[in-house]
Order: sequence, then structure tokens, then C-alpha cells
Amino acid sequence: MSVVERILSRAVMEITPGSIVNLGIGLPTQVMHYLPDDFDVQIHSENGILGAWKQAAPEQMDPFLIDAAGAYVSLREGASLFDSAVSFAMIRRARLDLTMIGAFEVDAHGNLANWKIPGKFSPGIGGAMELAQKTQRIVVLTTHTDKHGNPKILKTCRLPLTAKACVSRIISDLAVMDVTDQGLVVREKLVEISDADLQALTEAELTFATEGGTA
Amino acid sequence: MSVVERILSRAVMEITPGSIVNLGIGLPTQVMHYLPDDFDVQIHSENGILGAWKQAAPEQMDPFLIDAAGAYVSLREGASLFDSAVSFAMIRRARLDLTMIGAFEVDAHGNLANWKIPGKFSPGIGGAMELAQKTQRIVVLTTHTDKHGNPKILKTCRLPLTAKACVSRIISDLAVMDVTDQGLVVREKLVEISDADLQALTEAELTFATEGGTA
Amino acid sequence: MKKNRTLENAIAAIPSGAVIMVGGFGNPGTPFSLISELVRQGQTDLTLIKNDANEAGHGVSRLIENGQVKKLITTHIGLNKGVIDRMNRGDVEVQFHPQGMLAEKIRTAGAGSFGFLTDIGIDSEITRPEDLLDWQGKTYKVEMALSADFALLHAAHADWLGNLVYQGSAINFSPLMAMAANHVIVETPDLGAPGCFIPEQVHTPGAFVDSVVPLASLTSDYGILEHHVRR
Amino acid sequence: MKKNRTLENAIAAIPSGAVIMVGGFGNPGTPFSLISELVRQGQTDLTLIKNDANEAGHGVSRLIENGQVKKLITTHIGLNKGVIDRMNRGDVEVQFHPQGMLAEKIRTAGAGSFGFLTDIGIDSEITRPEDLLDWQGKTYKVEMALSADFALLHAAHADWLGNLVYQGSAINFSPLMAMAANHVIVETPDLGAPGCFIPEQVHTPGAFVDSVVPLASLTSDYGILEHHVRR
Repeated sequence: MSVVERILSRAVMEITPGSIVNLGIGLPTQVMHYLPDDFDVQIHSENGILGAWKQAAPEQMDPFLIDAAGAYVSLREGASLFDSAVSFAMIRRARLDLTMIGAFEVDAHGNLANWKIPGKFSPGIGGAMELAQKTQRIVVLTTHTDKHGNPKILKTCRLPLTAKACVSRIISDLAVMDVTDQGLVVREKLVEISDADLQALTEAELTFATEGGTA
Repeated sequence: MSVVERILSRAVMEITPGSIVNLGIGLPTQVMHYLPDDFDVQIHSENGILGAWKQAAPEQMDPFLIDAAGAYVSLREGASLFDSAVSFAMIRRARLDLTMIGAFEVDAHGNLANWKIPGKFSPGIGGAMELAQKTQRIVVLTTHTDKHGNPKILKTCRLPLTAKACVSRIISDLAVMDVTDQGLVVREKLVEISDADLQALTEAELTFATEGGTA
Repeated sequence: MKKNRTLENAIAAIPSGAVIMVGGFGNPGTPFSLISELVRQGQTDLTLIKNDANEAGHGVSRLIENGQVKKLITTHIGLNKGVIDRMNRGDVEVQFHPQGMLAEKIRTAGAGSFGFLTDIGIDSEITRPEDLLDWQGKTYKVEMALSADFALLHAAHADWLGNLVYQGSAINFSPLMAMAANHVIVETPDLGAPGCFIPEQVHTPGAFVDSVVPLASLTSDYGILEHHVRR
Repeated sequence: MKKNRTLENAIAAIPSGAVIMVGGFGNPGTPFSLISELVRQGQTDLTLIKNDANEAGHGVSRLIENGQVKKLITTHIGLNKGVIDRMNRGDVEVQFHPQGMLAEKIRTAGAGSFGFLTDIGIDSEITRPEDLLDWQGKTYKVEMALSADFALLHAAHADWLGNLVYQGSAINFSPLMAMAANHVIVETPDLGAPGCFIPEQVHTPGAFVDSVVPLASLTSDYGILEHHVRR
């Protein structure tokens, strides 16, 4: 199982039946493909869809129907389509149960940085700030370290924040961690790794709820 | 011809082909019945209709389709129905060409008072303030004097204002008057009446553009 | 997730003292059946937010006549002399707003914002000095958002995900109130299964709706008011 | 009153220096034909307001590549590296807003209001001290309304009164821009006579629309982007 597959196959377990979920650009949008075809969920896409679903067959693909990442989606029965003001009203009114979102950095306080790397990458804000600030539950999907092996899970974010204290849970390729008043608590490990080795790859201090238990 | 008929039959001439018009509660809503059935106009009703038209035949009357005055209207081809926020956006964005509106008092500066008689009558504001303040052209329909014979066309309104300096034209049962920088100018008389007699029934000072001409 | 509720269960969620938005402009859009049940259950000290007070013996007027309403936030009650009299006697507090301002205050809450800057009524007696804001060289009136604990709405058609389609002039305040209230209860005579609507034609997406009450039929309340028929 | 215009006439109304809202989120809703004509006519010093910059060689990206655009007000241009490079070089000024804030700023202008109070981004670097307002004991960020001289929109269906119906995810910013711009130009492949729509299903009432341009057919611009198809 690849790093990506490990994150996604764990992430899909976060989606509870009957919920409304937004899947951010990048890793999160791929979570949809891990959902059973009959799973009871309404996927929100901030460009104006409630009830987006997996890509249609080629002959049914609609060039006027994409998700916020540009993918050609289909619609489930009971879907609705609406303008961007209504779409973000839904977000700001906290009618979304869960947003899964990517991160450049995430920290022990639940702060999230995912929109700007000053001087290097500044494609814009998109819907990230409102999703991060207003969704009832934010789960970050991220590799545990960047491609150079540097920690992405920090004591305190250094990049400009998307939103403060917004993250409930972090799912990396190595572990599932919850943001608590006492900092990050490791709930599950997704690979065989010692507490010490996991801590070594993490700048933020970790508490191990799994200590001596599951590995 | 009754007083009301005289006002309405003159008022209908204010409606230019192709325009969007709101007809306020009271006298103005009755103007619609003086329009030819094929007249090119879109009647706006602030409860969410563009393209309202005369009452349908009894068997086609729809209990879910009234105008802002409570009358059972029909719809013209090309009509649209929308929510109250869109309806008033249309008003505030000045997409209406004309509003005809009633008055308790109107004055030489184009000030309008039609929503409140303190201590006597206070049913609420309704859509009047936004219509008066934002429609491109406001024409007031009113009897020249109240039922006690007191002038309704004043030097300066005494009642709480609906909107300042909003009225372009006043059509009474006696005359058509325009609000100008030089005060009220009588454009037409609707009955045989001398300038002096008309002035005597009017608190505001009148200028007679028709002097020596039409009577 | 099915949002179907019985009339009784849906209304039982409302406590005394609640702030309740009620859809409808005159009769169209007024949720007469939800209101009847609220009269029957008898919750008191209610604050109502509705365009008007309906007419005597109809809709929200019954709640007011029944002494269940502490305060009414509205735009115009000219068709209800009884409620005007109660207001004048001080039996019910009435707060008036320009109609489009009431709509926009509700919509602002529905958009998750807190207020907006306008010039409507800025020169009139409805504007108090403390409502005025000087900002970037201009003066505005600040209108604050208006939210509610509950919204009671009527939809011509609904599915059990809460998607709503309105009819005629019954749209009016309903889509705005659906966005602005914390708990949205909708009655409908036509409850379908998801898939019964063309997705672009849904007026209120189900995300905003909490409870849908199917009505077996529409009572005479929903019919033509003979005194408004032009002869 | 018929609002039909030819492509050439409709776009000729736009002067250099104009502020132009452009509908569309990615491809859906982008008025490719109106934009092509604007490229052909060559007006310059334009300020564009659009969710994104489309992709290289498509839609508004062509106006930017052609040097016609002074400033772009947008939310995310991550799918257009060429425009990011031009921004970084200073060839085009780019102003970013959170997506829902851009939508709401446009909608606020469209509602005839002047600004709104929010908390989005209030703790982030996008908020300057001068954007903050202390009001009735709380602190808000003031977002000002964003209007435009023109809006260029694509509608799936229209009638010649200007009533519009959108399709799929092509609704996005279009109804908001129709309300917010002073002169609204719409292209459509399906122009009907009044009466072709169910009145409740009109997304944008004709009162907001100034010119409707019928398209004989949709070019390949409107088709599937193969690189977005998941294999």
C-alpha cells in the first residue's frame, strides 16, 4: 500500500453515514473513490454542488459539471446545484459536518497553514479559509514529513495561517493524531513504528494514547 | 368620471412601453386595469414577481400567487418569481424604471410622506422606503386635498418622511405637477379650474407652465 | 438521512421563549399547519419574525390573538387591524423594518455574516444616530443580521433530504429564513424521494433544512380569500 | 423589449479601462465566445473580476496573455502557472480574496448595499488593521461591496427579456454578477421567446440583464478538458 493509499484508506473511515462533507483539493478529493457506491453521504463542492459523486462514464460526462478541483463529477439522487453565495453561506452557517483538507503545515494548537508559501507559492486563497474556519470538524490529510523529510506537524506553524485552532484530527501516512487541549494525542499508528521514531519525525510533542496498546 | 377614474386614466399614460413598473398599494395598483391587454410592460411586485398581470379568471385563480397588495394576479409570458432579497435587490439596484405610489403628504421639494401618521396610523413601512428612495422615477398619485378639504400638496411635509426629494411628478384629480428646482410646475390641468383656484387648494406654491395655454 | 417528522414531533422541539421566523407574504408561503400545531401546543413568550401578521383569525394572527407572542418583528401589518390595536394597547411589542431591509437582515444572518452597510432610511426617523457609521469617508447605516432559533416554512414540494421547491409568490422570505434559522421546520403537501427534482431547480438545498413534515392535504386556510377577489 | 445583440455589438459597448466581472468557476460558466470577441476587439487596461484565471490559452487567460488586463481580482489561480508567473513578474496585478468573500462582496453590490461585517480571515494576514471595526462591543472585519461596469456571463438558456437559466456547476458567480454589474451581457446557445421558462425556475430575472447574445453553436472551448479526466 502506497503512502497515499494508506492515508486515503484511513481517511474514508472518518466519514459517518448521513453527513455532509467537503473534500479539499489534493489528497482529500481522492477519498471519494474509497467510498462504497451506496454510502449515505452528501459531498459538498464549494463551486455550488451538494451531492457530488464519482466521475461519470465517458459518454455521460458533462463539461458543465465539475467539482472545485476541476474533476468531472456526477450527481447523486437528491443533489442540488446553487450559486457561490449560497454555497459559502452553507459553509459559514456550519451546515457542513466535516471538511478534509490538505496542509503545508499543521501544529499542536490545531492551527492550519495551507494557502501560501511566501516568495515561493501563492496561487490564492480559494475556499480554504472559510472551510477551515467554519466547518464543524476539520480533518487534515498530510504526509507526515515533506519530500525532504522535514516535519510538517509542528509545535507552531511558521507559514501564514489559513485559520487558527481549527483542526480536530490529523491523518498522516504514519498515524492518526487528535488535537486536544493537552496538544497532539496519537490515537492510532498506521504503520509499525515506535513511539520514539514517530516523535522523531514530528516537531510537535506527541502524547501516546495507544502506548503499550495497538501499534 | 369619478375622482379616482380621473387620476387613474391620466396615470396610465406615464407607463412607457418596455418599462419595468411597480404599482404601490392603493390607487396605483388599480392603474394596471387601465392598461391594454397587449401593452409591453413588466409589472414588478415587491413580494417577488416580475411580470404580474390582471386577475385571472375565477377557475384559474392561484391562491399561492398574489401581489404585494393581496390581489390574485396572473403572470405574463416571460414572468419570473423570486425571493424577497432578490426582489429588493432589483429595487435598490435601480432596475425599476417607474414606481407609482400613494401619499399622505407630498411637498414642493419632492419629499414624500406615506407610511406613518404618528398617534393615529402606523401599520409599518412595507416596501415604500426602498421603492421611494431607489426607483429611477417616482410618480405620486393622490387626491389634491384630503377628505376634509385640506391640502395634501404642501410647502414642506409635516409627517415623518418616507424618502427625501424622491418624487418627480404628482398626478392629482385636478392637475399634473412636476417637481423642479424651482418648485412645483403645473404641466396639465385635468379639470376646468383657474390657476388661482388650483393654487388655493395647494399649500405649495405653483408655477403654471400651462398659463394661457391648455386648461 | 430522512428528515421526515410528524407535525406534533416537529413543533414539540420549540420551547417557550423561542425566536421563530415564519415564511409567507400574506397567505402564500404561510405554514398554516405548523402554526395551528403551535397554537395547539401553546408555547408562549414567542418572538415572531414575519413580513406581516396575516389577517384576523389566520396564520400568525392566531398566535398573537392567543397571547403566545411577546414580540413581532415585521414590515407591515395594515391588513390586520386587530394586531394594530394590540400593538397600540401594548399587548404585543411590534418592531417595523423596511421590507427589503428585513429580508436582507435575515439573509445576512443566513450568509453567516453579522451586518451590512446601507443607505436605506438613512435620512428618516427610523435611523438613530447610533446606527450610523463613518467609514472610509462616507456615512452608512449599519443593519445588523437577524437570526432565529427556528424557522417555520411552507414548500410546495420537498424531498426527505430537505430539498425544497416553492411556488408562485410563496417564495418570498422562505429561502432566506431557511439559511438564517438554527432549526428549520418545513411543511409540504408533496414529499418525494431524492431524485424528484432537477438539481438546478432546487430553491433551498437540504443542508439548510432539519425537519420535513408531510401534510395529507391542505386545509381551507390555504385557499382563495374571497374578500381579495376583485369583482 | 428585445435585448438581443450581436456578439460584435454587445462587446463594442465595453471601453478600454472597464471593470468587468466574468462568470465561471473553471470552465463551466465561462463565456468563452464573449471573451474571444473581447480579445479580437482588443480593449486594454481592463480590470477583471473572476473566481480563477481559467487555464493557459483558455477564457480570461487569453485576455491576460494578450496584455489587455491591468488587474485581476480573484480567489485562486493555481491551475494557471503562466498567470502566476506574470503576477510574480509584475505584468498583472492580482488581488486575492477568500472565495466566499469574493462571492459575498459581489452579491453585496448586487443587493445595493455597500459592505458587510464578517469574521472570515479576521485573524489572518489578509486582514489589515484598517479593515477592523469595533461595533456594539464586538470586532468585525468590514468587507466592502465590489461592483463593475460590465458582467460577461454564459447561460444555458435565456429568453429575449433577459431571463436566464444556468446549468450544472456553471451557476457559481453568474447570478451574483448579474445583480452587481451596471451592464450585463449574456451569451447563450439557447435563446427562446418569453414564456419558455417556468417562472419559479428562472435563476436571473431579466431586469438584471441588458444584452443577450445568441450563439449559433458552442466551440470546443466548452467541451471536456481531457487532462481533467480521471483514468
